Amino acid sequence: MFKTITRCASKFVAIAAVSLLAMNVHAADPIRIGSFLSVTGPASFLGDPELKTLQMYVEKINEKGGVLGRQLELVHYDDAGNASKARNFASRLIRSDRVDIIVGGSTTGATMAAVPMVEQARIPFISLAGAVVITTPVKEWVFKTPQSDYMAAVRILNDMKTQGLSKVGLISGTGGFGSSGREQTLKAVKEIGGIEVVGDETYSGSDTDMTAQLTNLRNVKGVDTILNFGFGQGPAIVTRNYDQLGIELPFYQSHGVASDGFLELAGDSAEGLRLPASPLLVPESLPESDPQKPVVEAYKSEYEERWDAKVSTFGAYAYDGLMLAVAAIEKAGTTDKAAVREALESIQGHVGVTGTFNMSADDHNGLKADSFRILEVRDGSWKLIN
Amino acid sequence: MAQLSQFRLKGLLILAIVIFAVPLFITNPFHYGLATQIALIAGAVVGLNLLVGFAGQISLGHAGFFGLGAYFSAITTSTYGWSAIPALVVGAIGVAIIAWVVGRPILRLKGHYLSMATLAVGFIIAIILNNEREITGGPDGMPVVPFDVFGWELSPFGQYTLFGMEISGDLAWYLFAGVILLVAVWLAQNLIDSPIGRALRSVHGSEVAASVVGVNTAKYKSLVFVISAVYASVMGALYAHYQGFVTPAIAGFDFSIILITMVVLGGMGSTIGVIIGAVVLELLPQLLADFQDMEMVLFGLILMLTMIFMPKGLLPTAANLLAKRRKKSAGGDV
Amino acid sequence: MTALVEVNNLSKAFGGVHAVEDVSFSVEAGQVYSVIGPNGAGKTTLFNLITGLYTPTSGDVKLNGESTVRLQPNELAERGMCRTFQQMQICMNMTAMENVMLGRHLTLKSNLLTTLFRLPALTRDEKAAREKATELMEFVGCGEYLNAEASAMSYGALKRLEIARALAAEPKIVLLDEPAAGLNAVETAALEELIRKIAAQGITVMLVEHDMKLVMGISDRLLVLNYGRVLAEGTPEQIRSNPDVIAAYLGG
Amino acid sequence: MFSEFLQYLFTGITIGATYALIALGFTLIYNASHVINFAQGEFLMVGGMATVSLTAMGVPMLLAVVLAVILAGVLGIALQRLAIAPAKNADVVTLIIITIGASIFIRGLAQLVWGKEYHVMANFSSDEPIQVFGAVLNTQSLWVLGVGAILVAVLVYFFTRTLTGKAILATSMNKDAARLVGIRTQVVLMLAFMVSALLGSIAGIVVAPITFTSYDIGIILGLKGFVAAAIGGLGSGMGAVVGGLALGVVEAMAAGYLSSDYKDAVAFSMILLVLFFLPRGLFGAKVVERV
Repeated sequence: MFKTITRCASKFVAIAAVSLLAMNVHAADPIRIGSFLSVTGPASFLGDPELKTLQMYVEKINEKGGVLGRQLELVHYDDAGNASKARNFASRLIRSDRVDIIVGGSTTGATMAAVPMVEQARIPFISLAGAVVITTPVKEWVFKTPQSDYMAAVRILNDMKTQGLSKVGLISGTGGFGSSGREQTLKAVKEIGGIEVVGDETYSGSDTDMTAQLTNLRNVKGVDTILNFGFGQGPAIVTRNYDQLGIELPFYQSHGVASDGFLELAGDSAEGLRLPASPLLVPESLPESDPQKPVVEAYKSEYEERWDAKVSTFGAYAYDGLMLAVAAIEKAGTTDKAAVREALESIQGHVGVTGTFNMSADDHNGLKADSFRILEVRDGSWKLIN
Repeated sequence: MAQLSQFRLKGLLILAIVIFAVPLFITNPFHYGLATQIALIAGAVVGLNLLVGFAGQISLGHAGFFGLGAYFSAITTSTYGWSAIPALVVGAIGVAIIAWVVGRPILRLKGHYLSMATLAVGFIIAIILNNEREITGGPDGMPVVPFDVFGWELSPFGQYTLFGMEISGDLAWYLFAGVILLVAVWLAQNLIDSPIGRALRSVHGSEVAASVVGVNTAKYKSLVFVISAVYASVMGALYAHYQGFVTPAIAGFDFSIILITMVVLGGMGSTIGVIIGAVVLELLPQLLADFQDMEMVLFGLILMLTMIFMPKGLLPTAANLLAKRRKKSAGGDV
Repeated sequence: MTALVEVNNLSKAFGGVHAVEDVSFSVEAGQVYSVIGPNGAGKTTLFNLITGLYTPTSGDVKLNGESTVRLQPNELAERGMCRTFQQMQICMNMTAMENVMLGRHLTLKSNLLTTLFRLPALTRDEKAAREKATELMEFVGCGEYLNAEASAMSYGALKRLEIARALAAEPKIVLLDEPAAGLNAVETAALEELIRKIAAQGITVMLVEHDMKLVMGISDRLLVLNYGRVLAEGTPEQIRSNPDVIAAYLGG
Repeated sequence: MFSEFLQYLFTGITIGATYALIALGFTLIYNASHVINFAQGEFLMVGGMATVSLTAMGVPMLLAVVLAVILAGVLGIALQRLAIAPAKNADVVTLIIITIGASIFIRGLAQLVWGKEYHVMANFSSDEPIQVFGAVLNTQSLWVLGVGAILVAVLVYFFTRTLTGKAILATSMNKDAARLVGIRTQVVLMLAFMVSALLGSIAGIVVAPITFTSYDIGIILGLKGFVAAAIGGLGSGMGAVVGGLALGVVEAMAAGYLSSDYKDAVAFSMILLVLFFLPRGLFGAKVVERV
């Protein structure tokens, strides 16, 4: 409590000081962007680059004079991957910090826990989590930047079909990402047709050896490819076990591991695997004509320069979220929540790092499955296949 | 007798005054949300305290019962359209049966075997909630409909009239949770100040003494374990309705540890103490949120230091200090 | 008339060591029966066996003709057997009164419903228990501690409190394990008086005691243990003149 | 068929050996102080993370391992001296909460110092797995098993042949009696924490090439170690070893033959089965109650 009081007091003093200094130049109130992210905990590899991205671009935008002539102010909390905390922080952002828009929610659980609150408070919310349930069915105030896991499943299965593969051994994490991915894969298999799931295994996020599950999948009759849906270190262990067991089948992973960190963990054993990912991992392979190329290259170099760390596709979700928010506020010409929401819903042809967004009243994601590129690991780095 | 019951009412009275005074200081609906959650979790902690503080047993899986109550209510009301109260009662009965089946054989043994058994039960419950995606929504959780009484809904987003006053749903929920907490404390206090409570306290003081005057210690330990599990289940169900969303994290080991920590931090055996424990442990992350990366280090450090320097817990230590000072000043008068 | 307590060929071994070996005796209702012997003779072990805290390695104990070796202490209490301990077992987290009221446990008829909602049946019951406890505390000479915390009481008072607690259960037989240990002469005299009063109410008393003067003065019969075995058994006069006992006590 | 079984077995005993070492750490501290040390997993994490970060700074592998183990040992001593000893009159539950606080604190520090990423440690020897009757065995598994066996042998020697070891055993059986014969029980407690930290950190290092390592790896491995100790009968060294191996093998078999969704549930059900039917654990010491 003491902390809050001192914080309030120091804020008050700061505001007083600023208004004294800027007596004649009436400084407009900043635009408050709220965020709750899984900066620590099991999903920290999502929240960490997301927070870094938000901090960095809020600074950059402010250096260039802000939005609508007003500075941006980022108010952010760490939900540690815990849905209850996420709900509390969403509530705090809306009711206590009175932010104008929320860009956050690293995981589907955190996002969904905040959704009732957001819908009730009628505040625009751009989620950074993947599952299809976030925007299907459409919720008036909820948007999201990553492609859904359903699109990823479709993209993977289609690539398998073009490779002449039809019997999939599926292995997935029991966490939110893997579990939802598994469900969407099973759904996509039904809708696409001509391909089937012949084995279905899972592993928990903290497992240290997946040899048993992989042995089972390998022994399924007729299996001709294996797909792993999961994120965190689990898929890296799966990949290494896959290699140790000497399984020769074509190996697919999900966009959950589309990061250079994964390549470091999995090492040589990742050789040859394919996955759907944002073009962020292969900016140099993009043709000059690709409209995403400059955006992707700029984000990558700016992020890596600022943080001295490899860029990650998850950070890019936050980049797109922030830029969509800014675009919508500029388009609306105000921070009035209904106007910003309207503007968000009508954004067309917004080129982001993840893809080109075309929002509409029945699509609050605005991306198509083909915004995913299929990449393959060759000689320890990503190669663009199509 | 008169003295004792006066004392009993005093604790309850102070709590009631605090609960109903809080709205005078709250201007922000977010704080009502926090206060509501604290009240509900404190209710579960009061139940857990009966087990830890009075039967001297540790549960490392109480969140499992909390989560089971929450999910049973969530599923039956949201998916199958049950009314909230029958859902809550049936869930509590189910949890009671599970606790009895696990507790009865294990509490015959002397030693901390219950901690291991509850750890296992808690994990198994969390694993089931996580895996049965079709029913529970899996790791991403599921939405829960608002609490209802005979068709009348209580939602944190609603508007209600109470004694002719317009009040917000947040405040209404807070008052409801406050009353629930008072009832929880009243029932717990009745149990403590009864022959059953005496038998339980004697187990803590000297189990042999209790047994040679005819106290069936195993039976009473099982009874109080079941009661504490029912507390968790009921509070879990209400928590689910209030939050409007549940994820398996509320059944997880981390939350079990938080619950037991609230008991020990606040002061084992002191009903008001453990409520203070719940308040402190729920508010601490909110206060530490500004420290970002330092949050975990500070939280661990505060927890460690508090327990090292106040091993009896916050309230008993404070009470001791006060008593000492009073004695000193009384001595000074002579 | 059958004996109230009958012990047949009772043995208890810890590891390979026999703490009690092949002990047999019986106690008639209404007697004051003492067990004496040097330290480590197995007296307390014998009490623990009789009261169900230990399970014997072999042999049998009968209470009113019923074998009790498989019963738990609380089940023995239900059958009218209560005890005190050499190392006092007082619940220091409770008041003196509550300790004695604990002894009334078996006579109370409360269930969960009356308890949780504090129905009148419970308060009536508790009132009666409190009256009985007050009476007993005065009976054993703890009247001044009616409102005291157990932790605030003197050693001698606690010893008497433990006896009051045992009596509160309205037992047929009480087993007192070294009640005089650590007491001064005045206190011991008061204790002797108390034991006589208990016996006068028709309650059988079994005693483990070192204080020979006390034991010889109040016991109807004595059992002498040495290294876990029975050395002698009989009336105080018989024991006093038993050459084995004299050898063990004086020559040992 | 057989090769499948063998594959599950290899997986099971490798991870089981790790659980066994952690369980031994629990047992040591439990015997000496009746405290369930929830910071046990953090020793493991410190071992792995310190080795990785030291080698990344260019320290030779062997030296890095030695330094990491020493660091963990110092941490163990510090935990006992600074957190457990000052609260020695506290309730056992309070001590347990202190170890939970300590584990959160250590994890928080590790996160600040080493970051949140997972790290790779290279296999100690060849990356090429060995083929045995159609099953494959990671060479690192041999390291885990070998080091585990050596540590167990050293412990057995320590407790049966050395004065210090016997002193720890004596203290665990009866603190007061040990004090009477001149054993300084506080020193013994410190030793117990140190040895258990050494065990944990070595386990953390040898298993890191298989599991990767990160600031939070200690949570789940520590917990599984506790489960193993519970299955074996908390307080029994033999029980810890057998419990660890049994837990590892059951997990792998359950994942292979039953359901990978519920393999952890199977592992936790083992605790319940043991408690219901063998209440003192597989090898739990018989407790004689003194009145």
